[in-house]
Amino acid sequence: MDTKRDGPLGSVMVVGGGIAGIQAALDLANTGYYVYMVEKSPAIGGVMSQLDKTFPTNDCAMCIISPKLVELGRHLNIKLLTLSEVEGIEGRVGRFTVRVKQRARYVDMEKCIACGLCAEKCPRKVDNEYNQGMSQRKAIYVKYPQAVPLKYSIDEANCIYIEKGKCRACEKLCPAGAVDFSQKDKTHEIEVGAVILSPGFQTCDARPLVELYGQNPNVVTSLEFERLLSATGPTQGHLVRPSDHKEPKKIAWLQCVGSRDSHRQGAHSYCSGVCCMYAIKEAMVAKEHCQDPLDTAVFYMDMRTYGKDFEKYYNRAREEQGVRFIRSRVYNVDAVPGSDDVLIQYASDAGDQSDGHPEIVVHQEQFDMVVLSVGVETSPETIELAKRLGVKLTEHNFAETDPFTPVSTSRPGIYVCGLFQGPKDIPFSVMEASAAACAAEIDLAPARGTQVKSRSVPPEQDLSEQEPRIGVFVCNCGINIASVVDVKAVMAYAATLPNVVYSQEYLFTCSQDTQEKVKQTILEHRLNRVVVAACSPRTHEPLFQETMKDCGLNKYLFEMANIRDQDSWVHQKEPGPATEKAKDLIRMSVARAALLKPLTEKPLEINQRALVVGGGIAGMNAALGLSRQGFEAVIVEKEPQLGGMARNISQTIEGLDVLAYVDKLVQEVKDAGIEVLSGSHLAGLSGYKGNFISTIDTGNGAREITHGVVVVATGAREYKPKEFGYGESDRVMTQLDLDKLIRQHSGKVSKWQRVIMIQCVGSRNKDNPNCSKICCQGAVKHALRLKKINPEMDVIVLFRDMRMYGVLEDYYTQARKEGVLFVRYDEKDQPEVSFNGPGIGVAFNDLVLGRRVSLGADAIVLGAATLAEENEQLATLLKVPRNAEGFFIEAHAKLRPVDFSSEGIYLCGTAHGPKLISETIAQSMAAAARAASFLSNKDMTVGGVVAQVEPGLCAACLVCVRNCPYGVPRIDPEKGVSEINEALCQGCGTCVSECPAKAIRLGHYQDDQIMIKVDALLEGVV
Amino acid sequence: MPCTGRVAIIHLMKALEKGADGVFVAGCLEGDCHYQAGNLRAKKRVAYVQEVLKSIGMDPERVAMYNLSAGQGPRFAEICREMTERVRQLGPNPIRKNGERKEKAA
Amino acid sequence: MIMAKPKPIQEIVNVIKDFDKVLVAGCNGCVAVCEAGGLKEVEILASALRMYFANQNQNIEIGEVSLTRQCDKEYLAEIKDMVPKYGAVLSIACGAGVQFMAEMYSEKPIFPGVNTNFIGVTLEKGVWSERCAACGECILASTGGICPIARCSKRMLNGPCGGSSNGKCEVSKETDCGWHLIYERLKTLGQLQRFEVPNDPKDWTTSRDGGPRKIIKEVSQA
Amino acid sequence: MNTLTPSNLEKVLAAGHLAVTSECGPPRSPDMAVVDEKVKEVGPYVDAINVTDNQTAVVRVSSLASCIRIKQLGYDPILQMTTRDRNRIGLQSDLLGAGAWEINNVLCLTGDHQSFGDHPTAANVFDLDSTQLIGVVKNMRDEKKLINGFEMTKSLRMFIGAAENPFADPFEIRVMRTAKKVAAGCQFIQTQCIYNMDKFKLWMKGLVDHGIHEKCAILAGITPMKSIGMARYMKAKVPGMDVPEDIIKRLQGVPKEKVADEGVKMAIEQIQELKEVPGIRGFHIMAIEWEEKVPIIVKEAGLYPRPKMD
Repeated sequence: MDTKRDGPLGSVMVVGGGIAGIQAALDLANTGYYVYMVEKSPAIGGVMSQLDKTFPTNDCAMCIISPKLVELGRHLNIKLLTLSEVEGIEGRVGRFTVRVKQRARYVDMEKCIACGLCAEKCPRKVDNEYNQGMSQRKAIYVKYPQAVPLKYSIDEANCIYIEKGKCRACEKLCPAGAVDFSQKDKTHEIEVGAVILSPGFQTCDARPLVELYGQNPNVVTSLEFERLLSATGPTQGHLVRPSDHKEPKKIAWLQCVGSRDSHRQGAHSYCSGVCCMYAIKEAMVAKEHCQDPLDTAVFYMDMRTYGKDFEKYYNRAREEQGVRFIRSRVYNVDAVPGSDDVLIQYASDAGDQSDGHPEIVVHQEQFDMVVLSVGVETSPETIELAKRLGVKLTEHNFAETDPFTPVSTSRPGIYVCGLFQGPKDIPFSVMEASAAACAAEIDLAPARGTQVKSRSVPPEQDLSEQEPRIGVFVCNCGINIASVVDVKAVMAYAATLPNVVYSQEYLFTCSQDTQEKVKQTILEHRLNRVVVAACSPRTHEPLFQETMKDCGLNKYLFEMANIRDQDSWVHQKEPGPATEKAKDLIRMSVARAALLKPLTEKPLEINQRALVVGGGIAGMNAALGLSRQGFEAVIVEKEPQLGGMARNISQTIEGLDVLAYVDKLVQEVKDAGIEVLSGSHLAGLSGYKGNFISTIDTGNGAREITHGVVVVATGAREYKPKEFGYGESDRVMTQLDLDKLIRQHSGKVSKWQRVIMIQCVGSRNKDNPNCSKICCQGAVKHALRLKKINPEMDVIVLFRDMRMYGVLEDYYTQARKEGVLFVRYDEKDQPEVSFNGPGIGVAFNDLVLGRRVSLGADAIVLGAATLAEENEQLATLLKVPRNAEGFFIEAHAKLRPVDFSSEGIYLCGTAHGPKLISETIAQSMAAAARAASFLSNKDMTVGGVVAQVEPGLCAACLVCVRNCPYGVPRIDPEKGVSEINEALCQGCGTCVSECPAKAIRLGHYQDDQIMIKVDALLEGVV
Repeated sequence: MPCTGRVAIIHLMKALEKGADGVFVAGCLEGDCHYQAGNLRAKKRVAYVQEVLKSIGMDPERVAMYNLSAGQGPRFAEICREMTERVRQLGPNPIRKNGERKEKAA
Repeated sequence: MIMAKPKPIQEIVNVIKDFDKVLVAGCNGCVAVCEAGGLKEVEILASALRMYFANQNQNIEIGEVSLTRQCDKEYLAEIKDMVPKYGAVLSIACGAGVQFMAEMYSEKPIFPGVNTNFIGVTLEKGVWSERCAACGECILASTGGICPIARCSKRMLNGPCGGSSNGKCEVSKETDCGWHLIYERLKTLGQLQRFEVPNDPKDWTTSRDGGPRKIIKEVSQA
Repeated sequence: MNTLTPSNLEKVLAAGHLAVTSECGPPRSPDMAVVDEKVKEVGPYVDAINVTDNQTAVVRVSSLASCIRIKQLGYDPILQMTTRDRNRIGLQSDLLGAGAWEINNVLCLTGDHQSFGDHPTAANVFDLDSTQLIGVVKNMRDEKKLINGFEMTKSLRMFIGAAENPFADPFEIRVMRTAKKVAAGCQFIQTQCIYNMDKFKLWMKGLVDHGIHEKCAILAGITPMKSIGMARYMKAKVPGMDVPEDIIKRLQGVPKEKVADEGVKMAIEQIQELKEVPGIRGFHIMAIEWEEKVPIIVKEAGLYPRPKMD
């Protein structure tokens, strides 16, 4: 098993099963590493599983996370350790020994069938933490209905038997005999090559911050509010206020509860980075939930909608949905005597007075409900964990990382991702997770594939000459099915159906021992089709299909009838009709089974080379991330030298030398033997994922390169302003111009008396509705640098919202302390720049003073927007989409932030949207990890459920070409008929149902295979 | 079905032709299609079948499209009840009624 | 290609209702592409008819078939064993296909199931638009590649008339003024001076006005 | 005087007078009394009278039959012919008939689409278009030949006119299109009703710049507004009509009972203004179903009496 004694191990431990941990585990396991997933609660899913919808797409959180949970739960190379915590670690990178304590579950996971009878009968009710204590669960429970693993567990702190030695109701009633009070806590010693920490966060405790919270039930935290919106929440998604269960008419959100607050105990000085967006989302979703118009108001300091397409979301909320945004300081949240309402007293920001009145005015407004946008923080348990692991923390208790190695903790071989690294949203957590996977994969590259398991199956039987011989297995599911449906009668009925040569019932068909019996039966009775009448194919089909494979049967010769979820569970009070329905369902499945055909899946070799388009920080990191894992990478860079935009940036806001970093990267690229085609661009692309052929125009002739994947890292550019006299005077400059000036003529700069910076130049306006995210940071960075050069210099920043998200807030605070003046202006009341001979000046409305101020300045620095590079040609070649502003659109804004929807093409850096260097590095490593996970398979399986064209019938009408959501079909110019590449087809069947000549067939879902079920159901009806 | 994008007009027609009283298609929420837009195609096909039903004097309400997510169990139950109630109001598929009559006559 | 639109079911019902067995015959040529007469439409129409007659308590058997093309004898011949079993054939090919079917199976009543509309193009899925009136003497060379015969409501050769506004035809705001399109194209091509040259009356003998037409390609005859 | 035909209109124009024409829409029943009445009212105040050809595609007494009647009453008719309802055989046949009855003016039109009329299910013909019809008439007159080259023994004596809408889109080619009709043989143009004077003048300037006004007489189309409703209708519903908001505002500015008078007043002012526009050779006054106003307008505009030509 192990490689040489001193070589690294091919396994990784991921600590924390939230979305970041899940992503890291899946990336690693799919790239050839064995993963131990350590989760302290009984199920994975983390906070994301508690969210209702996610911004800015309003996707249902559960809908998008659920497939990931299932994939992880079923993964052959992920060992899931729930109720587990890391106690200690020894060793070094490549070879750690981790001590994991696993608490007793008191339920045998092998036996539990998640029927829920135990919980139904358990007499002890406790607050349900998944619903933030707003509903109750039993002492034996599953965390939530979609939980993975979907196995009950006993909460020992609340179990009557464990507490008092009496009860055992669950044990008595469990039909599977799964309850096991003899279980004890266990300690595992696990050897792994690397560790990824993704323990997540907790929300700040609102009690010390808002007195009324905890006293008035209508004051809730944002996470509680998520549960109130959720269909799986305490009110089944009916938005009612907790005090009287009436639909609210008026809800307020209070921002920055526990964030951007360096004074109060329990609060944090950093910005939590996500609350503005989730508050907007909650306000919009809440409006959708209510029958009557709902008034929503968000009380905030700065609206920080800095992410990709976030500003559009904010605009939509404000302009189309009528969410009110009130820039203010709330100083009191009070009860309204005689009612459950809440009174908010606030001082409005002077600038928001419509009459421009300078004085701060105090207002009060009454609301039905108040949502506290609570910030994020590292939990005490995680702080303890970090101590045990020897991982250093920042002053804010996040894992300490370097901006150039954003996922490396202070201890080599231990990586971090998600909220423990710093405040961030889901997509950035997912990016970091893949980046952390990449970092671990680099450490352990020699051991890739050494510890993973693969299933060996006997060769498939040839059934072409055989008549269907169907076996029907009817499951009692303990009493889940049997208590309602007459299983014996159903079994006997099944035996009478055409082609059925065998039928049998089992107590638990899915149990390990039954599967063995099923195998024997298949072989003994020479079954060549199997129908299981039991529960949902969503959870169990793969299990039974594995059994089929073990018997040398094609897995597509399997059919399931769901007589539990769709029958016994919903017709509990009508056993007779339920039995008849079970017969109907089985008759349908048997009929279909007879028509099923084996589908072949064949391997297709993957070219192991990656093409990276763009040689800036993103491209170089992506190429290095792949190269260091042993995959060949080729960089195509349009400029004569590598480095991209970063060559114009001297240092990060933390003070790190960017130019030196770029030089180091260039050297590393050279040392790694990565081929660099500079002064070149991608001129042509053919083939498909796994086997692309690119034509590179190198400036002196074309080069053809074959490769398996593409990484797009084409970067962005700084907007050349048309505003504020830019270009008319060399005293008006962008932040990048200023950077250059400081670098080259700091003497000149040091003589300046006053510098005025203007933010949002070319951003957040009609032409470019997005926020460019990094300009506030750029202004603060340079303001601090100027203050360092000459502390006497006046530095004034004219801004609309200071978007110093996350721990960047520290620098904003520092800048204010050092005397940088921040003055807000309104979008409709732009500052005016005037030239007066050699002098320049800026006139603006000081919203606090309430009057117009004119100031002369030595320099005016514009926070110019970050715009997409000219990339239309590339987008067309790769057939990848771009948003209205020209940034590439990832496959999914939340969970696939570095993938394109076309497989084999990945995205990183500012080509995706404006972002910081540290974020770019993380995203590039993530792109490398995603590409590596594809490349590491050496070959990909194609076929199975894919569409196939019958050329003789095809009229080449283009209907399939126009309708495929993935753009897969094309008309073969030689044959003159449609061709659907089985490697690219996703198997949705849209083309099949549209084809006017019915020339396309979808494997496993042919018309006859679908219609036969209808025929069987309605047999004898007409 | 892998996706409601695979639901063809003929599938819905056949179900009614074979005597079903009603047929509904349950797809992902709009904008949340697992296969990007299959549910939108299905919606159009359902609308088409409704037109055909009108043209042959059958009640278009016998077919319907619903959108819900995998996490909305209660909603699914609600839809089933809604559809059952609707079909109950409409009465049996006329094809079936005639079929029964034919049997008696035979 | 040739664009067609399904006939209302009631109209079809009226012509086939007195037959015991009717064969719905599709065509995988043009009408399949414009989603009016391919195999998919055959199935849908057949199913709709079955339901209709079942509801009428009428026992009519509906058969289904779709041919590669109905405008070629060889393909029509493929159903020679099938047609005699039916009382009538409902062809959902274009008018040419229906007629050729009727010529081939002259003993059977052959009914059209679609209305044949025009020669046109697919603008997008489900949207087709007329482009050619098959006049037999193409003048596109002089009109910037836009046909005034097919695309002007008055098939003017010296348009536009005085009735167009904002680039739309006086007949319908949904219809582009063909001559406005020609104007824009000629402007792009720098050939606006063409508007000053009167076009002579057209010789319509090559069009339908010359009576039923036939093409004999001498070379293939040889 | 250099004229090709005995047409009174041609003579008036050739003599350098500002010409005045008006029009008469024949009835929808076989009853010539209506024509008689209209013509007697308008005839003395104009040089020639247009007779519409199934205008707006509504079936009426034929233009040719009505022209013959007008000729009998001693006035100079202008035979309007659209190419919508007759092919080249029918058109030439009717032209020959008109020539035989010594009708000497023709106005060549393509015609409104039948979908606007009372027989929208009719087939249309459009064998020729208006420009081609102009060429056909010119050929019959100057070469004594039919389209097919058949040589007649006698020439068709026709003063050839056409209509033109200066306000239709695209404006850029309006002058070119007029030039084309003139090149085909058009000798006089009666324009669409003018309300947008600025745009009209721009068009006129274009004609003058190209010297078109020298080859062809431009008669400005004048239609008095009877009511605010009519103005609104024309603005919104009539294809190719350009009614500026100012016109409607001015009508709204007077008491309701004075609106009609104001409309007449505006028409008169318009004629006065247009008289000064270079290239204008006369006026075509279309008082739709309001023929009694024609004499007033002609008199008030200083266009009466009409010159007597021999």
